Amino acid sequence: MNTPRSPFAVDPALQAEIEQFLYHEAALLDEGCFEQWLSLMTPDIEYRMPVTQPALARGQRPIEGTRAMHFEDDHRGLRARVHRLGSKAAWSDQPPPLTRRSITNVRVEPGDDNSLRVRSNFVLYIVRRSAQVDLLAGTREDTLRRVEGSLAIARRSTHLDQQMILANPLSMLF
Amino acid sequence: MNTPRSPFAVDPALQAEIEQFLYHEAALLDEGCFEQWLSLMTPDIEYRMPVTQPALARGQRPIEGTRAMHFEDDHRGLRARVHRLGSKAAWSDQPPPLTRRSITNVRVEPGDDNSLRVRSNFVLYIVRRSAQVDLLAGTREDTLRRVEGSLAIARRSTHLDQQMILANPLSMLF
Amino acid sequence: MNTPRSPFAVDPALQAEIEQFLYHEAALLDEGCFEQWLSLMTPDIEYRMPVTQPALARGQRPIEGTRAMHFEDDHRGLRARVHRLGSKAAWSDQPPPLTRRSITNVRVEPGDDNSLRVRSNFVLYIVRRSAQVDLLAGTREDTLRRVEGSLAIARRSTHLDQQMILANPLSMLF
Amino acid sequence: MDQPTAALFGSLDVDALLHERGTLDPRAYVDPSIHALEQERIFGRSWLLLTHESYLPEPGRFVTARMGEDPVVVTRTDDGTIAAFLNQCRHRGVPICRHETGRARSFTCSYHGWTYNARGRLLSIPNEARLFRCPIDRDDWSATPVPRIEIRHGLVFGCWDPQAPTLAEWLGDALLYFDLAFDAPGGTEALVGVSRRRVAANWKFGAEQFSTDGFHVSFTHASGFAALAAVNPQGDAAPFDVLNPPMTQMHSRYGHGMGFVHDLPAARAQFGANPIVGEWLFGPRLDYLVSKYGEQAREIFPLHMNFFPNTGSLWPNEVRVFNPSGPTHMEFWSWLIVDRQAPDAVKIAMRQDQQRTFGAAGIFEVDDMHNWVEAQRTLTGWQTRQRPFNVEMGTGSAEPAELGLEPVPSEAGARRFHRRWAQLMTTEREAGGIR
Amino acid sequence: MDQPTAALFGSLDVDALLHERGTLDPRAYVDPSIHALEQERIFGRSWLLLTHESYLPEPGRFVTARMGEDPVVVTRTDDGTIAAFLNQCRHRGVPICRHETGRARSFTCSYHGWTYNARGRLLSIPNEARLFRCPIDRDDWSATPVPRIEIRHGLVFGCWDPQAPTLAEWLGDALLYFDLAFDAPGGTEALVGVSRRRVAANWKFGAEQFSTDGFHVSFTHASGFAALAAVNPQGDAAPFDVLNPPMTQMHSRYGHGMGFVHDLPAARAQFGANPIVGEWLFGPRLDYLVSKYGEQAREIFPLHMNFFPNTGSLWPNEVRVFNPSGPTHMEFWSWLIVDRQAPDAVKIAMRQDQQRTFGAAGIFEVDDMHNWVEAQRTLTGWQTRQRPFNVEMGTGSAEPAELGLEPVPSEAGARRFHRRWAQLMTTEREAGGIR
Amino acid sequence: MDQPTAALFGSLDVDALLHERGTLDPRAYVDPSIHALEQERIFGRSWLLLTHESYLPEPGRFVTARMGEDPVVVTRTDDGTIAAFLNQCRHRGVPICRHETGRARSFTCSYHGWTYNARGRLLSIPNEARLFRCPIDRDDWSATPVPRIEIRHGLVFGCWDPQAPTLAEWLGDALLYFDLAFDAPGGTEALVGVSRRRVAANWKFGAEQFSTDGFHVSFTHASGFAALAAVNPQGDAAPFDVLNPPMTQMHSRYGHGMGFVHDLPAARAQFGANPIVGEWLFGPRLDYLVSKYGEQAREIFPLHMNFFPNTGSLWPNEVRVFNPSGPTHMEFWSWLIVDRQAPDAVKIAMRQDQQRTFGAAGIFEVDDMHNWVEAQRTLTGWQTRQRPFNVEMGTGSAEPAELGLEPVPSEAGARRFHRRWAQLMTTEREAGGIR
Ligand code: FES
Ligand code: FES
Ligand code: FES
Ligand SMILES: [Fe+3]
Ligand SMILES: [Fe+3]
Ligand SMILES: [Fe+3]
Repeated sequence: MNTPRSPFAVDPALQAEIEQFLYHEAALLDEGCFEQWLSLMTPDIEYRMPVTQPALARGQRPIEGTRAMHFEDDHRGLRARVHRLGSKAAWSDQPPPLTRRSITNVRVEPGDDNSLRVRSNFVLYIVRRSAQVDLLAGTREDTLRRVEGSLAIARRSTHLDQQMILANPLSMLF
Repeated sequence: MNTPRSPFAVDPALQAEIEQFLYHEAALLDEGCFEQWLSLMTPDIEYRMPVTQPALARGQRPIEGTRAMHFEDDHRGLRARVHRLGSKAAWSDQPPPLTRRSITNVRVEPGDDNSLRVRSNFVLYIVRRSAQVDLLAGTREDTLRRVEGSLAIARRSTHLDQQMILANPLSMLF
Repeated sequence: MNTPRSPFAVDPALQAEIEQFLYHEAALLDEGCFEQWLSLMTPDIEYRMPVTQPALARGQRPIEGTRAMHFEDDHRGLRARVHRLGSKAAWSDQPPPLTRRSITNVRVEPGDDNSLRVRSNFVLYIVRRSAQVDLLAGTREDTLRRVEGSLAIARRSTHLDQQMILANPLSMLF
Repeated sequence: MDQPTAALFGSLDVDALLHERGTLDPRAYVDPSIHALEQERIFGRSWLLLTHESYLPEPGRFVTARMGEDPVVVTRTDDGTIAAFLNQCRHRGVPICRHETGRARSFTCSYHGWTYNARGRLLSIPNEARLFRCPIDRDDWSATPVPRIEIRHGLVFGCWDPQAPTLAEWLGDALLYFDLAFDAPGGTEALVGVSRRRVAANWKFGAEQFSTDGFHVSFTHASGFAALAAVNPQGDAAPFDVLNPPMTQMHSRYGHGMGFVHDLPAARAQFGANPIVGEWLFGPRLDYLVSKYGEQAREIFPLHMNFFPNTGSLWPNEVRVFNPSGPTHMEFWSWLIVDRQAPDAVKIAMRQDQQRTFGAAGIFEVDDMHNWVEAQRTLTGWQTRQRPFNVEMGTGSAEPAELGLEPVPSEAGARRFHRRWAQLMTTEREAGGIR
Repeated sequence: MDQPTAALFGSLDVDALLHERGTLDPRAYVDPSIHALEQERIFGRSWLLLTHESYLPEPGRFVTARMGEDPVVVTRTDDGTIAAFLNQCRHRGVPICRHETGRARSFTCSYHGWTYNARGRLLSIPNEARLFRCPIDRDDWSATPVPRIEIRHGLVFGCWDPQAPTLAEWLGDALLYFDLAFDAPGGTEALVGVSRRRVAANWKFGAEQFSTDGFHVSFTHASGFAALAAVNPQGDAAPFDVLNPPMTQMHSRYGHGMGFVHDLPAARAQFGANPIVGEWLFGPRLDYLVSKYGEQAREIFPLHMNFFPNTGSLWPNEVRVFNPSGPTHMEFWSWLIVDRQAPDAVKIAMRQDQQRTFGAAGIFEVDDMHNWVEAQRTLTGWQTRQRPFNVEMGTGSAEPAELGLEPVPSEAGARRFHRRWAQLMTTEREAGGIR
Repeated sequence: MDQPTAALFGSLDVDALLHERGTLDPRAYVDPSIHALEQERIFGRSWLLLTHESYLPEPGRFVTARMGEDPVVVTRTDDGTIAAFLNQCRHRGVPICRHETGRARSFTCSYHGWTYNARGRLLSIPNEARLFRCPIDRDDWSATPVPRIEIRHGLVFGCWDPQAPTLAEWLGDALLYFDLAFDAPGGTEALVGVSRRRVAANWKFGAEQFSTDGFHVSFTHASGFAALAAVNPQGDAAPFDVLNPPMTQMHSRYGHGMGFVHDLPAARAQFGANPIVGEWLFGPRLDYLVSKYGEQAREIFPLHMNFFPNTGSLWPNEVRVFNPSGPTHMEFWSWLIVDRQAPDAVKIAMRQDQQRTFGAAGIFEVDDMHNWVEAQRTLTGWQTRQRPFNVEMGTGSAEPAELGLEPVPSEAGARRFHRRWAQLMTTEREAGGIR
């Protein structure tokens, strides 16, 4: 079929590169390499997960006001989280849960100058204490930046598809 | 490794384009943009999901006869569903459930003249009433057509991996 | 964006080819084509799944000793499993469960001469007896080899993210 | 009006559950001891829908089915009759039949090979003589049979109670309505594929609504009607005028209920929007019914119904069974049935109409599910179980001693459903067959 | 010390649950009959936190909330007052209000259209006159109202018991502590988005800890403190010296408890590490409190607290409610509240601090969750329910008859929490309002 | 034959559960009150398998284990002995030990830092003197110890009942069979990694089958045998002739049971298909056993067995424990054990053979799981709980007063398993140690 590409045509090399970056990042979290994971963040990282609101009903205006947050970290905030995860006294994570992240539906768009806007979905499977299985899903919007020939995350905003958090304690990174 | 490609070699640009199309489509459903989703269907769309039968045991012949259907819509049928989802009185969907579709294992084959035969799997995570979590999985066989420089769905046949529907009410589009 | 590719850049054609191979393999299992699936294995296949151990706590050394295995098969072992799955008397699989494999996060690296080291995650959805739904996740490390212009699996080592197996009977292939 | 039921069962006073005037204690929908007693007293002696005869076209065919919470095997035996038995090996309880449908003349248990015939009779035990060294009595150790089976218009019913009345007696004065709903020239056939759902609501939410509730339609299904109207400007399946519907509610002292359209033009408007379908329903089909049941067939076009306890139907192409699955869930199975002699185009139109409206993903069905599930979920509270539900609609009008026919919406049918339920719940099983 | 509680409820002897000296039977955390009785005797007559007033800024706004295990709707009515009622239609029990928050002046049930006003009063039934033919009494068939509502410092409380004491009486001698925790110049406002969690532990694990348990901090939260110290060499939020904390534990005979910092320099060190926040808290805010409550406001800086039964708070920017969800789970809702007049920079700093520490993913919160969930999980055993828990810390010291103020860590507050619980559990509801 | 057990427990009549001739009430597999009583009367006083000694090679090593539904910590203490204690802090019930295996000489609770030694004795409470102000008695407030520990051939057993007989007495006349199953020259070692499964079936389905059921093999495992035969034309592990197996069933009045191969050539055919394995088993290993236990060791080659209540094994390389997890589930742990002095090639062959046959994904194992899970699932019905299971196989033959040895398949062992169960279930705990 040699008809011209549609608006959905993308550069397969760029698409594959970004996907590989996200898979690499996910594997670092699944394997507990939190320090290495942190090194993928830019120093000015904005890392957020608002408290999930109910989807709006037809015709309802959103309620005004400042949103509560599950995560709203800068680099220092993430360093604190990573420090804790490395501690023997991080009770909820010693022993660590088994986690497995599947990153799907990756969509890449050029952003400002040096950056890319990347949306992706995730399915996160978590097992604690040998038999407590939880499943989380959601979507993320990242800003990636090319830094010294490699890629780094400058902004991540995660939407978690649970209004009532069931996967407690929520000690995972997203 | 410069050995010749295997029978599994595909055109990466086409593969990426189709994947992007399916991701875009999934996002429209997850974000409640049902009218836009409908605009991706051809006017002669065939949209079907047969009632899932048990997998056949070794040596059993399938039972003959007409299959019952969970979905068997033409464009008019889908318009009715989309119309309902836009109504304030669509009780099961007001407020809307949180949904997240991960589209995986996309396999593209050329079809008749202008069309492509695309198979893909899906994992659909649904949260209703803040804490009723359901998970569905299945596989789809789509016929995509190149229409005015873009892509459209001309046929979708979904196999849902649940004989006993547990994710009720089943008001989602697939 | 024309900046040079990062360390995450890959050959998109190779990446797509390997993904297609894995999707094809998964579909054979989901569709119950076990003999065809077996034909994707090299005669010297090593097929293993160790019993999942708890993730190690900070500062703990792993316990020494030989690991117990859920799977540790050579070609003959897999032939036995496939033979059983084809039997009418394989009670746990007659009728067969509905299964759906989503293969995600595929990462390809060149291996020795003719081979590729491929890591991937999986989400396996299983339905037995119409309403017993189980979900498994994990990661795999495969060695693929180019054989007669096609691809074959020479080694698969699966890590299943469940220390306590909940999806019994565990009669599926991975 | 019937006397109020005052008997106690366990620590539960039926008066506390069901008041004379028409209030209902919500604990009937959640209490585990009520649910347990229902298995014995409702599902242990009522006529229950098992399957459609067309799934068993010849000897050697079988299907598995469910009676309340119990699994059964239903077979066409070699003499052409239908039999059913509990799907449980008498040795250690493994299901005798593992498949949902298929062909078999005997069933061998996967654990130790006990083999049963198509009536559930124990045929053989591997090496019995040498191994058992004691007589294994075939009468004692066969699968528990379903002692009563009846087929009416293709619907196969079973009943665990050997002393139960016949199916026709059980249906009582609702028999004619049953016949007009399910009879057809040449009989009916069921499509392949039972649509099954596990819904988080007590089975009685479904059964009661199908008995009697025509008045939820304009509210619950407003979005569905609007959607159909939007895509079909000529207007198919428009809701009736709620105040003056051309409908009558039938309610029986045996707990059955139905809403039917009582005149032909209204029935044509309701069911015949698609001319292909209308031609069949009001042509050959109606001719057949009139010739068999007389002119009254022109005044009874069933719309929604439930035959006590749990056989529901939406005429003219669906029948379903609301089985309990614990107190808070139901497992419901729905069959699409079409008239065997109808032209193929009619069958296709009916199938397509059904999936769009009352299939698992139907635009009407999903809002019913929503209401039931949300009502049940609300009952996890404590305050929510303290005050009765209101079932008083139409209480003021006179109520007939026997079959009731209400020209306007009323909850008389719901009251009768619950009163019949209470009657069975408070009658001991040993008391012999119930009427 | 109070007399031991000896009454029986059901087959459970409270003496077996709560011994005088300070031991506690673990069955209080798992037994289904205890859990059922709690719904009636604790949640059926205590003052319970519903929401924050800022979510209801004008007439026509509503939120849904939870009282124990019961769903309620909370509204701002047209006269500007707040009302609440059970979120259950009186007809067949479908929720009256489907949304978590929004704008509405009346609520229409999705099943048959019964409509209720913002006070839950039944307004209309579609076609009532013609269909019902019997009077539907508005007093009998309105949604169950929450008969008592009080608002204090923006926190909206409700109580099911018409004879209950006022909220101030209920708080009793802990009232001042409540005021110092929640009062602020210009009032407070809640951020948008309630952080909700279903946690696999009995609600009392949370409520008791928030009442009294300052001594778990150095152990449970060791990794959190180390993490904060690592990224902030100047050291913010360092734990107090466990042996000589500048803290006092308050415990009330009505079951309330609080740990507060009892001197200003220590409070500044604890809460004012971020100078922007410190300037507000110990500047305008403190000035306001001193002017209103006197100099004692300089010696009471609340840190952790629980007002019986289940309103917990971590000052100065969070309030939460530990609702049961069966005996083995709690559903807990947490609101971020900030002083309305505080500068935006303070509000932002407080929000960011909260998510990092005690938000759902907070580095302190996750270890608390861990402890509770693991303690509960362990109680699935049998041996694990045979021997009592130890609640003896500080038993040796004299205990005041009224409000207790302990200068060092002690479990006196926990003992009082459990004794209040036992008092309510063993007092029949009919006995009138409880004190 | 023993007298029928007639005692009542709760409202359950054991006669209704277990009839003399050999029928069994299916409610024994589902009833919550039976399950609760089992925790006290079966698991509260039986010898239970905890772990294999090789996981505790030196002082300071520990594993966590499970006794019935209770979590315990098992340690190698500084004096080299093994100790065990309940994994529950006595303060508020958090597990004392969070890890499944590791090295530790003391265990500190994550909530408030109570610290216990390797015997579970309370060592310290942070700042105890100052904070508690009351003596915390170490005897009263240590972790509940498992008072009885015995090790036999590397298998570590524990028992909660201080008055229980010794392990050897508990095994009684089955002791020799235990020894021949688990003794080995130089002892055994367990592979790293416990294979755990939660299976939706009552634990007794597993325990009873392993005791006695050699006759399911040819049916249940037909596909597994065919698969092995297909890939190994020389035929390994072919099933025995069902009518004339070279096997004897042992059954003990203490509830233990075993099927063993009773002649050497048949044993070689069964276990020695792989010559590497055969050389070891029937060479050095058999020599050792004969020298220790005499010539009878040549006539007892254990195949399947269960030592009451729940220690099952498939000789020669697996041992497992069937722990309850509620009435409808079991949690079962399986260890691979190999003879320490066996050549590496034998160990590898045994490991590979085990995963293929009776590992979690083994081609035999999966069909056993299937049968148990399906039998349990069927018991969610009501009719399915009304009629007894048949346990009559072999009833006709004479039954010995003491140890039974049956040359052909029989359910005498199952009857004895259930009778022992009923004996314990109907004997009060206070009555002293049971025999
Ligand atoms: S359970 Fe059916 S033959 Fe034994
Ligand atoms: S249930 Fe609310 S109107 Fe009928
Ligand atoms: S619970 Fe263990 S120290 Fe408090
Ligand atoms: Fe309806
Ligand atoms: Fe804390
Ligand atoms: Fe077996």
